[in-house]
Amino acid sequence: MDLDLSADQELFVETTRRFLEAECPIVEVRRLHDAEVSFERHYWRKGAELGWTATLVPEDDGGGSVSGDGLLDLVLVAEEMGRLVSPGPLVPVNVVAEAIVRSGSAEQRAEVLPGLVSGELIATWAFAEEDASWDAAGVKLTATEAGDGWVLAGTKTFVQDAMAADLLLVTARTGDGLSQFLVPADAAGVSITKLGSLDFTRQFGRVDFADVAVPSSAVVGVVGDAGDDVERQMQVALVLQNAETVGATSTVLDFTLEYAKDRIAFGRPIGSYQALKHRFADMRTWLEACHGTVTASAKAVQADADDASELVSVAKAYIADRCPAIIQDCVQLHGGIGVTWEHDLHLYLRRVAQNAVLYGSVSQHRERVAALIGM
Amino acid sequence: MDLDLSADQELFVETTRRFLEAECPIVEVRRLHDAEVSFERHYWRKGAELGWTATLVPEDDGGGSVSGDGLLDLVLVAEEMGRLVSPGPLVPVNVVAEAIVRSGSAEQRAEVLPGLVSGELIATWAFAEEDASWDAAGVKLTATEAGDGWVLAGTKTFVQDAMAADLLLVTARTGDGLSQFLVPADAAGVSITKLGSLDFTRQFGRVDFADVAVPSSAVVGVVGDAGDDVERQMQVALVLQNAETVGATSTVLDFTLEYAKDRIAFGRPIGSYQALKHRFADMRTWLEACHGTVTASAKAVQADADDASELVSVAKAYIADRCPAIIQDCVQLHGGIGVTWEHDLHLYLRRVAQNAVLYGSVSQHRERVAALIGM
Amino acid sequence: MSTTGQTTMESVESFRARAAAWIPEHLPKIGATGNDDPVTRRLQDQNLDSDNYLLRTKALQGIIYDGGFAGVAYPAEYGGQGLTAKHMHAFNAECRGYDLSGLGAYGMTFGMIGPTILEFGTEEQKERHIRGFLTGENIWIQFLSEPTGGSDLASVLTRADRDGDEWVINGSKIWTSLGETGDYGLLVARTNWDVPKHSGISVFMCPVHTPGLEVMPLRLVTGSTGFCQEFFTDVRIPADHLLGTLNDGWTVASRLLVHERNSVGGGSQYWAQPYSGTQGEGAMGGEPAPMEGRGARRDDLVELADANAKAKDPYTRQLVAEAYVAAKVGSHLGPRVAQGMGKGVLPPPAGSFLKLFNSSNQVRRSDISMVIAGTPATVWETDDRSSEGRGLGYLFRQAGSILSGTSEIQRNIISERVLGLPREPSLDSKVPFNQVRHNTMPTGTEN
Amino acid sequence: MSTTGQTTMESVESFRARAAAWIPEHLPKIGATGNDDPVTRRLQDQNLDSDNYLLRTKALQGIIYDGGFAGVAYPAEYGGQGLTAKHMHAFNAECRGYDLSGLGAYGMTFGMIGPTILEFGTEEQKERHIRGFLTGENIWIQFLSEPTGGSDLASVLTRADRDGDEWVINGSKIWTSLGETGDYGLLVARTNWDVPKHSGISVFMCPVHTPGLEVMPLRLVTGSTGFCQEFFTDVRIPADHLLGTLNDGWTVASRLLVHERNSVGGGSQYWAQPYSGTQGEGAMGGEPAPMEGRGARRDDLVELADANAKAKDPYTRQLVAEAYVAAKVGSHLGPRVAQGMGKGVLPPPAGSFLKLFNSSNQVRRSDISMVIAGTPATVWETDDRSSEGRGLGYLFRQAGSILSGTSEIQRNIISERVLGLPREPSLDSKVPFNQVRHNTMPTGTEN
Repeated sequence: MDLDLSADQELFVETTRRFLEAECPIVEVRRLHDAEVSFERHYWRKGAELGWTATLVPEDDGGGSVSGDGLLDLVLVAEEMGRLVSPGPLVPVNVVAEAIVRSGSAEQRAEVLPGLVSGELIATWAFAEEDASWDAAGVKLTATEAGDGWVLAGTKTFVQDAMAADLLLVTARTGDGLSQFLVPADAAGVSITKLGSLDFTRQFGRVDFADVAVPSSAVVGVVGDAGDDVERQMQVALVLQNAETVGATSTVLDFTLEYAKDRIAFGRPIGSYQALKHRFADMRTWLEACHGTVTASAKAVQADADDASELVSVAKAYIADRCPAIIQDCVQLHGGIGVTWEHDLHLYLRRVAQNAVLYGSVSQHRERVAALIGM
Repeated sequence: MDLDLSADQELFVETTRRFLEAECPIVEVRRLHDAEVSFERHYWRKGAELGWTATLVPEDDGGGSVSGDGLLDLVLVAEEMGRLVSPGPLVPVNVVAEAIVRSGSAEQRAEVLPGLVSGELIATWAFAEEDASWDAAGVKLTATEAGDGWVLAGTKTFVQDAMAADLLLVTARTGDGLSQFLVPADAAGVSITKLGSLDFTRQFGRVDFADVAVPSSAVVGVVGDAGDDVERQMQVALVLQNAETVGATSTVLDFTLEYAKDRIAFGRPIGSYQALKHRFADMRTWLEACHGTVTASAKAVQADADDASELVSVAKAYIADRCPAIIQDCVQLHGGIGVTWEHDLHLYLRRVAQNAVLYGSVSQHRERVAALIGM
Repeated sequence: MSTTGQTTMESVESFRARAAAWIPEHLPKIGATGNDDPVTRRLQDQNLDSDNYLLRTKALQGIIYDGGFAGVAYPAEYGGQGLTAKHMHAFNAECRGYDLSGLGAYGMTFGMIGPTILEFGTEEQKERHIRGFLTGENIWIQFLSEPTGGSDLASVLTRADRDGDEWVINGSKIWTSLGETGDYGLLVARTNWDVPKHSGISVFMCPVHTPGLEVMPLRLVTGSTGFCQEFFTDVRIPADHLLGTLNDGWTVASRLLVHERNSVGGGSQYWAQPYSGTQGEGAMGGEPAPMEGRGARRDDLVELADANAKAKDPYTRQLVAEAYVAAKVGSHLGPRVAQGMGKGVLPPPAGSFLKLFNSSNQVRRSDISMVIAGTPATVWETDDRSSEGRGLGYLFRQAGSILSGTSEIQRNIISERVLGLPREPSLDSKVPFNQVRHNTMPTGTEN
Repeated sequence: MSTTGQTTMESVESFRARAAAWIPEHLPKIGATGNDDPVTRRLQDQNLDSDNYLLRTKALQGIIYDGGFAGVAYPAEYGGQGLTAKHMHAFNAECRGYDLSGLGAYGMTFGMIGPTILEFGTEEQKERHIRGFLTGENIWIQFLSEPTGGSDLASVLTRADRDGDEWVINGSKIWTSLGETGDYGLLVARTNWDVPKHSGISVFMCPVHTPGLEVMPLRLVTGSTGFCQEFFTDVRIPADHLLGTLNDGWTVASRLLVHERNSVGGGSQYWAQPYSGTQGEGAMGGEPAPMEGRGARRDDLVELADANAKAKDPYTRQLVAEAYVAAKVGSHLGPRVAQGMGKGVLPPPAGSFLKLFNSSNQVRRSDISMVIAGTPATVWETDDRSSEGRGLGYLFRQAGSILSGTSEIQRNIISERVLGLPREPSLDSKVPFNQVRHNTMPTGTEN
């Protein structure tokens, strides 16, 4: 978490934390799993009331943020959601909201934003395809002009909350460039297939577009010139994802530390053994570094700084490398109980391991960094 | 070291060890450095008397080994030389001897082997070139047929003991294939430039061949078909190098362990601190694995087994990864004294770090393994 | 070993010949059907097929016992053959090609518990229980680990209180292999709380199917099971089921652990898994597994790289080769350690090298497979079992470094007992157990 | 701080303006020559050029003292300006563009030893020694580490024995920075051997150029020097050179270490390096270094990859990016830790995060550079200084993880003082030092 919060921001965090602890503790997360429910709509609407969907939307459009730096506020929510492995389409909805705010038409703003902000409407971003490259080159789904509108053909996958979504923001190839379209999930020709997910607090879908016809009003931004929008969406997604991962990892390290102080082996707490102490020291150091890079990258994206792309990939490459490693060592420190279903550790490991690859893996972001630093 | 030695082999090891401890202790190694001498000829001749240059040469040619498995015997010498970071052209001379035994003409055997076995003659293998790829593709030096003989043009580098050598075994490109030539170091057109070396107990040279004319009798093996010979030379070099690295690392771990038992911090030996104990346990485990892979690969090369290439590269990729890491952690465990000139640690680190890249680095041998396992 | 009443021992070769003659008539061939193999037909006629795997396994052991090949190195007076490990390996080698993989269920019984009963059992106990498993009737398991104990096996909280001619057991055990298969369990319980922890432990032979003993499968992070947890509520055991001396159970348990190490390491004279088609690489000792031809089976990671069209990517090649190298080096470490221990160059605790090395390799290999697989290892098409397995395997990545002795314990063992570094100060070994800091037994699982 | 006799303090802006007016007339510009810069010419005329670097540095400090800008936050009564850290940073910022890099030699004096003398010195000691360094006359060093002590700084074996009005010093110190530059050393020695180790230590102010004190450059693995070792043989120091209370020197030394942490971490009010063109990235606190433009300076590893024609190799790209990412993350960790400590969210020992993180990065970066460089990092053309430097740098790879507090000590500090895990049992802190196990002082170096 950023160490330089305003009083308003601290209140914002506190409100979200109290809400999550009361309404969606881990037992509730496990219940959702057993019931094969991704998230409850009323839970999401309440979250929306707390501001989870408003911070990237201007006040004129019904949004607003406590600090004026909407993304920095949202980072606080993401981190709290990580702490309790909370469900809900935080990343998809906010990425779409930000995209509409940035490049949507007046009609789109009016039609979509109020619903997203209120939590009534769920939208998600359909970007990646089967090759999971998470980059522009991986976009093969085509949009072809036809009469007054466009026809989309192809397949998107790894789409978070595709089944729950009312609207899909679809990134498509139009010739050499990219274009984006807002497509109702129930449009003719759209079919959604549920996928398996390591993180069972989330659901994902494959979305097939069998010559789906959309009107020209569905275009978001400029046809053939959506590259910057896509980059921006990726940055927002990554900042939130990284914050969530660090929140989750921080919680795991905290409770593992408590466990090490309490758990006795050979007459003394396991946390008194130097080999373990030193591993805790390393992990604590890495975690502080994770916090630092989340904050630095979030500020860069908030400010639309020149080095935002680089800092976001730096953060992802570091966090997605260290955080799963930290949680796995926490499993090791727990011993046998750490590999049982009963213990909550695996819920965090599932979340963090999945975040590690969604929107690009460590190696994919290292590759991005290499390109950005002139290799 | 192989755990299954015959009594003769044990005597052989013991003789070499006693000789090295008496004639070339570490103070002598340091003296050679100060005097800028790579090795003393009389030392090498004595080593030859002990059998260091004879084991790969058949008895009919004046050689012989204690066990009948010459390479396995030589591995024992290499490991002992590692233990005292001993100087001398063990790898170059034996690689050339083995090449002549394998593919040399009767004249070459008669002219070269007695001198190599007696230690009077020094030969070395000129293989790598500026790109340091350590593979056939990296051989750019050309041999062109001219009249009754051949003309060599190009540059070899990283040639161990080039300055001390009387004879060079040169791997050259002849069209699509490789060919090898025995070239006197003082042949017209050969010029040798001394290079800097991290391991100052060794000297290396760059060897420029400015249209060096050699007779056809200089050809070793079949023109254009030296690929298998080169592979075999590489295997022999790697087996000896790996054994030496493991011997050196084993010594460092031993004396570091003794240091940890003796050195007091906060009223108790530093070896009583669990964080250090656990690192020692890991290192000891890796070292045992290093011994195992040296033995397995040496036996495969000795037997000319189908998987000899693979096992040699497996051994190199593992040993050159783990052994430098072990020695560096031993530096850390020594604390400040470990980064001083006065302490012997750096002599071992220099040797092992250099071995890690000569005849191919970890990543080069991983690449070789990948190709061999069907990638 | 005393072989009272025997004449000179049968030679290995003679024994091998007898086995070779007997086996085809009595054991089922791998892949055989009832149509082409009379043994298989006989088993099918008794409904002893894969649907009744446990019964089939027990029946097979019974057939081997009846044939005079069970417990080759066990004393003849308790039903064994009174021969040697060499004879056992000869028999096992002759079993190549026969489907005996189910007999693995007897590994713990023959290799660990049997030898412990031989060492500590009364004559009556040996008479009854050794034969009881040689015939195939009883499979034994261990009630050893406790939820509160972790690596500290001697901090036993499960209690045995004497009541007349019985012991009354209360407490819980966990990480029990074959918990749902076992007939008898070797149970470690505390019988004296007023003495230091190692001095108040006793070992009991506890029937598994007995009132008050609840065996529950343990659900793992992967969602599957594989171990059990047991709850003992006023379980009553006859007094004569004590194994060894009262309150000296740590001695018994320590020997049990030695037999475990020998058995797992391939150095047991009492047990080696008969060769079977499903046996993996890297088994130590016994008959060496046949050298696999080059390229006979491709590394899983090569397949994965191929499937992801990354086989020519230099980074992927480095990762795959790294994992392959580690596995190959590991396959040479096993024989080396066995040889070193055999020659006395390495002390027995060097067995910990193997556990530590191989479990670390597993961890790294899992990571590498995740790197190569990328997104589909965490979000998969529902029919893509391979991706799902990879993701779940990653969750279970540490299991090999935790179960049967954590890597931390292996590192303690190596540093103290192989390298001779000072032992960790023990705060609890000289103090009465009821005055020692220990964890408290939970009242039940939180399920 | 008392500022007796002063009227209201000068504002930072007024001070800055005075500095801005004074500096160009009195300090040498970076890269200037005697032809274009009168200050540079004046220094050259006095032979104060790079051949006389130490004299030049002392002269520059003298000029700053004479100008009324030395020891900005030091009390006026001892020769300082009696102002604040803000004033100091303002002066330093105005020095941008001027060649004051040599003043780094005063860092330890101003930032660590001066504050310690201020805290523990007698009035007479402060009068004499504070002004003594503010004028540039004396550079101070620390005689702290011992060859036998390592991380255990309190296990001092260098002895001080009272003889009349003098103390007689015998022993050895090591890892002394600026050993050949210093005029005075703050010396930690044992004055009582019959009490626990922390209770028998005293601190002395010891002239470096004094009979019996031999300063020898310490040769490092790279072949170069950079630290010294000292041998004390019956060195005699006047009794009034004791700093603080006799036998309470551990208190003094502990404060010295706190000042060291503050100073290195950029949080000292007494010292910050004036900005100079040679200053690296990553300095904490003080005036922030200017944000480097993207691509302004390429990562060394990118250059190396280019030079080796590996910039397009996917494996190399992964490695370079890994190192770049770690460095970039490290550059954000410093400010975060400073902020956390400033806000009290992180305790002062959290400073150890930085040392641990950055020294680990150095290690990994060195490894990566060796992978990319390959063979030429160990065998090089004699004019290829870059390859030679890479190879030698690899030999010295651990130095950052050892010197000024090993990574092991940092991990102890973090685990115990940040995370609150139990402290390592101390076997020697309550026992008279002469009964404690400690290393023995060597009779000399083995050189």
